[in-house]
Amino acid sequence: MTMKSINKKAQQRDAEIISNKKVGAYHHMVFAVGDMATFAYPGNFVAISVGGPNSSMVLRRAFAIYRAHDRGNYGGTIELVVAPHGQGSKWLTSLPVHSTVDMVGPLGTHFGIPTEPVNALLVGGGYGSAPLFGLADLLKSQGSRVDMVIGASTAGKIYAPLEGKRTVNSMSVTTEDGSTGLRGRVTDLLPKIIDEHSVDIIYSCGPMAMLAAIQKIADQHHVLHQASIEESMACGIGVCMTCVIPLRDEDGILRMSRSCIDGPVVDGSSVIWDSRGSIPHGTLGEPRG
Amino acid sequence: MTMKSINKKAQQRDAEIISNKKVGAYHHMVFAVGDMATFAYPGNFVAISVGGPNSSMVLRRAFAIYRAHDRGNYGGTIELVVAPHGQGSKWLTSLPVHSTVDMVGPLGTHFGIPTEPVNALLVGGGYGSAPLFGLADLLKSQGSRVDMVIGASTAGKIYAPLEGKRTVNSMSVTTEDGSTGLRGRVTDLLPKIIDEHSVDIIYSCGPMAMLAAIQKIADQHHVLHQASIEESMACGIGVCMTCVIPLRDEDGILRMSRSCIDGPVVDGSSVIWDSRGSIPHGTLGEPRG
Amino acid sequence: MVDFDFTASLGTARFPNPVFTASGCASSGKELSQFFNLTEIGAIVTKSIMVKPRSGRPTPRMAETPSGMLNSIGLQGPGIDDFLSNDIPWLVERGSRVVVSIAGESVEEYGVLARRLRSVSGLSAVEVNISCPNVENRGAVFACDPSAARAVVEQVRRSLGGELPIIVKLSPDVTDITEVAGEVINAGADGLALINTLLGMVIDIDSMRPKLGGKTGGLSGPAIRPVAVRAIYQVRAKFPSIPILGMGGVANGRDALELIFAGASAIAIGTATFGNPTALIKVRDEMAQLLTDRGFTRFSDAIGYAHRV
Amino acid sequence: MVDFDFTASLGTARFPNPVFTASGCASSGKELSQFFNLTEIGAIVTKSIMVKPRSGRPTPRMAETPSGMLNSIGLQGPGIDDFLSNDIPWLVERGSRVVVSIAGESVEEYGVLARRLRSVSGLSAVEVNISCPNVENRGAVFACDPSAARAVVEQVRRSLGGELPIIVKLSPDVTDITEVAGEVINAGADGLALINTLLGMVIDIDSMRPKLGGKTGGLSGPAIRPVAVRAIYQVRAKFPSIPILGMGGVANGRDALELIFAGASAIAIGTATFGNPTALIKVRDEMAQLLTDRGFTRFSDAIGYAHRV
Ligand SMILES: Cc1cc2nc3c(=O)[nH]c(=O)nc-3n(C[C@H](O)[C@H](O)[C@H](O)COP(=O)(O)OP(=O)(O)OC[C@H]3O[C@@H](n4cnc5c(N)ncnc54)[C@H](O)[C@@H]3O)c2cc1C
Ligand SMILES: Cc1cc2nc3c(=O)[nH]c(=O)nc-3n(C[C@H](O)[C@H](O)[C@H](O)COP(=O)(O)OP(=O)(O)OC[C@H]3O[C@@H](n4cnc5c(N)ncnc54)[C@H](O)[C@@H]3O)c2cc1C
Ligand SMILES: Cc1cc2nc3c(=O)[nH]c(=O)nc-3n(C[C@H](O)[C@H](O)[C@H](O)COP(=O)(O)O)c2cc1C
Ligand SMILES: Cc1cc2nc3c(=O)[nH]c(=O)nc-3n(C[C@H](O)[C@H](O)[C@H](O)COP(=O)(O)O)c2cc1C
Ligand code: FES
Ligand code: FES
Repeated sequence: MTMKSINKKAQQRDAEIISNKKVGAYHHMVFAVGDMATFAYPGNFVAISVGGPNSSMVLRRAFAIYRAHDRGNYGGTIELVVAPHGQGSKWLTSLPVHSTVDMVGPLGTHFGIPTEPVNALLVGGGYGSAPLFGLADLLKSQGSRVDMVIGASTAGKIYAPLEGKRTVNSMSVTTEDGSTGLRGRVTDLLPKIIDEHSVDIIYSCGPMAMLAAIQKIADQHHVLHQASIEESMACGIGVCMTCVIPLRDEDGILRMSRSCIDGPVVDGSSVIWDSRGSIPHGTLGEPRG
Repeated sequence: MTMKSINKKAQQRDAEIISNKKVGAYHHMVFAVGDMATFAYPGNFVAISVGGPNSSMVLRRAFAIYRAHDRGNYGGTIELVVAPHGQGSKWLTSLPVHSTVDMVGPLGTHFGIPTEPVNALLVGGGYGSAPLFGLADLLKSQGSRVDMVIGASTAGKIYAPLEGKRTVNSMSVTTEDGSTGLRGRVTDLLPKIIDEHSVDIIYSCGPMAMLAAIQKIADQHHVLHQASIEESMACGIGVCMTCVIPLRDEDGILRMSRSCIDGPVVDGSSVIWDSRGSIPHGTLGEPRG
Repeated sequence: MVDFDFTASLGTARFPNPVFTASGCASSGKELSQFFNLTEIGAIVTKSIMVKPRSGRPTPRMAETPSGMLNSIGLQGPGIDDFLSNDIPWLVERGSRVVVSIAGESVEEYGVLARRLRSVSGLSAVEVNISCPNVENRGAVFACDPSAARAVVEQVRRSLGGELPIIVKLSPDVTDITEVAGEVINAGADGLALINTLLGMVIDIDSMRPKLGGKTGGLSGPAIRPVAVRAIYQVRAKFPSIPILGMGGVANGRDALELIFAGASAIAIGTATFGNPTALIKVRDEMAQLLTDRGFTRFSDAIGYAHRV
Repeated sequence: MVDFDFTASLGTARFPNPVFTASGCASSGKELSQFFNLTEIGAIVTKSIMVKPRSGRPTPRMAETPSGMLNSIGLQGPGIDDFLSNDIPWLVERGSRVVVSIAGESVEEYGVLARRLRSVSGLSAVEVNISCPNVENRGAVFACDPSAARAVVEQVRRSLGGELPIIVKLSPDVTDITEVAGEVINAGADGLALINTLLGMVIDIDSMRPKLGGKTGGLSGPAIRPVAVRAIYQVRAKFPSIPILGMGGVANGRDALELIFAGASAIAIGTATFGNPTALIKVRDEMAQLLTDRGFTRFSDAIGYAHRV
């Protein structure tokens, strides 16, 4: 299986907004990015400056790449699915078509694609489903079976475009309020699907708590798990050390690793999931006493 | 002669941009302001928040009211002439029509209108000519003679709309580079006009150095001088004490007075013009030692 | 929001709500009254008054900075006599709660001011601004010298008598603000006001000199809010029972909540009023809503909430 | 711009231009090299390195603030051995100028670090980050205690030998930064780095607790620029001949000019790199242009220009 690796092709450029459409609780946004699109793999993200020239916001915002197209009417494009959440994302989603933003990307690791066909289960929470559709296409094209489970708190927060649904072998939806699909959480469905389709690998993207719960299930069922995580990032390019998570590396050493460089896609079994907000015991250089 | 007095009718409201046109180096901007227009007199100013909701600029910007109309297609309107100078004014002038801004006004003192017809000379520097056109109309309507002199560094910075030129009895223009009108400064023309038309009062608005030079001429020729001054203002409403200038009040006491409340229009002879950047000797509470 | 108990207190003083003007950012109140009724807010804290009239510093007196501003007003004011005959009666007649801020150049001057306030009726509290240069000690700022700070507060306590609460306003420009806090609490402060401005400078890159007439100035506005929250949190952690009037960069209800949760018993609004004359009303209303949303029924329960274990 | 002499120096160290990375804001340099060639800038100042590997503080480690941010990284790093075998050779081979920043928890540790650097070739200078808690003195930060600061610098001077310039990085969180500056200059500092972050806190109004895992954090970015300019100006006024590496909120050429005119001999860029990976190049090019526009033909003539009479 190809290992995920850091994208070394990052560039910084102005990206023109080609389209900005509200879809449920999100905005589907398309940016003209030239050859930035050529080097983008499913799981990579971009980082965008927010607030315009007089902005009081000094940090970029990271967004997982939903789709990237090499060439089209506008040259290369990158598509994002953005939730208008706080100051920065509200500013971004409010921009009219033809505005330009300052974009850095593609950044981070991407999902590893097996060299042989496998049975893959893709699990997305909220806008976390976005990067999974491009991944599904890739997996299908090399002959894998792809089942998908998408969950959110409520119907408007399920991002599942029609063409995406068509590609996959099966698509299940859960909402916590039952407003669409099954009432409950994505993890409620996983054991059954894993068994039924002899799943080899889970690919996931969504809130940390969801990813942690998926890892438990992956462990129980002895399946691989590649998770795309989301920690607060100040720089997105590996220079600030704010975005760390406890990761056990190949030599078995536990380190606080940068999720923007060693992630966002990581091997789920290497993460110490329970220890957000603390330095796990045994971490290299942990505080004494 | 009616004394200028503080405008106590200030209100804070959203003002929609009805028109925003580039005129030479400036933008002529029209705002729908409801009954804020009703209480605006020539010399008053408004204060506008700049930079939008994520702005790093915490202070309003002050703009002299160019014209105010009680009622029209858009209800009351206020017009400004804005020079795209720094961050705030560039943001303002870049706004598309139908944007709204947060506006406080009308603020400050206004030009005093004589009860009897007089011979008035209006002198404007740069965008400082703007408030003089409304004043000219008022003076003409009560039977005064109005001569006007407008100066700037270069032609593009002369603000003199056609309809404005028509109202006045004479209009002279000076530029420092001679690109339009006479090469030189406004003050070069004043002595002659004062003599020729037996000027009773000068009304001026423009850079402080120009106002100071006018005061010298007014003193020499024993004419009254109402000057609209421009000091950096943090609040525009009299609460911060940043905008002070040394003014001698009616009792002869020299005080650091707020140009947003006791101005912007002041009796030119009451200002200690030479002392910008210092506290003049004799000021109430001047530093000891 | 009808059921929300918004009353606030600082020492023995009671206020209908915890939103005050910050000293020096509302002059003596009158100017704001065309935008809202002054009884709508918790209190007017007046501009620091000195014994004698004072011209303040030369202009320019301000410079905008990223999410903040510098000011170098230099305590311009009419002096205590003029202030007591003109400004105070106007406020008291209209039913405003009034906190008088005083500033001196010597321990003695603070005493003179406090004595003058003793007999003034209608005041809620006295704020002692000790961020002033002490002319008797090479211009060292009282607030930056724990023993000088202590001496001022002891003097004010003596001269004022026992009625009015004394709120001592501290500077963040010190190595350990809890040390200064401890000194002034021991000297008899009934409350602390945190924080005054940070010392800053802007250089005009065209004139290539300091932009302000007074060269340095005080930095205020949202830029300094994290410093204010930290100072309030530290002081609250060490002295949990001393009331704190919190300020520094508050422009909306969310900002105010940060200071309240850190430990402030009331909030003062300074720079935000310059950008928005009705900022105080905005902060008050948003705060009540946000606290209600979070299940608080009394403002006082929210004070210092971030310290719970 | 061809004729502009942009060379800069700090003590005996020479640099092709005065734009450096700020410690902790460029990791050990490698990560920035995909955006520009590291030889394009004056120097890489590496993230403060300690004797042993260090995990740093728990997450969340950052909070955005108005025109700034808080960080509480807690000096995460691989320890001096790993650093010297992996990071330094990579930089030196590529021809970068390198300033190594060191941090310790005791005077002794600073000595150990300095001794290790003694034999490393290719370094331009050592930056001594003294904004660290001194475990031997109840966690009091060295930079906030003039005598502890002095002891560190004396130790580094002794252990390092006489070759490499020592730049001591000071904290603005002190009552009088010129006092600390004086101590470390007497102890043998060849230059000063001004300023480190200001201590701040953000409270998450939803969890109603401090937002950072480490509760408090360091405030950086444009919000603190006026404090940086003031600190540099004050130190320059008192010690006109000590070279200053200026930093704090520089994001463009205009910002850099303020610090230069205040007295900085070189400029470090921290937070701005997070918002713009090519901020250093932008600052460098804009600075050269602005200085040329103002008639300067040599960068060095602009240093401290705001102090001229
Ligand atoms: C690798 C990665 C991929 C992401 N992909 C997407 C995506 O596809 N679509 C999308 O809508 N959002 C995505 N996010 C979240 C996005 O970066 C912003 O954090 C979010 O839009 C909130 O920013 P704001 O300015 O609106 O909120 P604010 O609350 O104003 O943000 C303040 C600060 O906190 C940080 N922050 C706030 N919430 C989060 C969060 N949930 N995770 C991390 N940092 C946070 C912000 O980045 C910012 O620095 C992703 C984040 C990461 C790290
Ligand atoms: C009473 C009054 C009337 C004014 N009328 C007009 C007008 O009709 N048209 C117009 O274009 N401008 C006018 N100005 C100037 C205007 O308020 C702004 O100062 C100017 O637009 C520059 O702001 P900025 O944000 O673009 O520049 P910046 O340089 O970003 O401004 C930074 C700060 O400095 C202050 N400042 C900068 N230049 C000046 C200046 N010349 N005078 C006072 N403060 C300054 C700004 O207000 C702001 O607080 C007036 C100012 C005052 C006080
Ligand atoms: C223009 C101005 C004048 C001020 N004058 C005083 C003063 O006279 N006395 C005082 O104690 N504080 C004074 N301050 C400090 C404020 O009261 C307040 O402590 C500080 O500005 C932080 O709050 P803010 O960020 O809300 O402005 C002044 C602040 C400003 C901006
Ligand atoms: C994320 C982060 C990490 C930092 N780490 C260090 C460090 O390891 N050593 C140090 O001396 N300063 C460190 N600093 C402080 C910076 O070097 C710099 O002094 C400060 O951030 C002000 O500059 P700025 O506003 O340009 O960021 C760090 C700052 C940030 C934001
Ligand atoms: S976000 Fe800066 S190192 Fe990851
Ligand atoms: S601008 Fe604030 S008092 Fe005049």
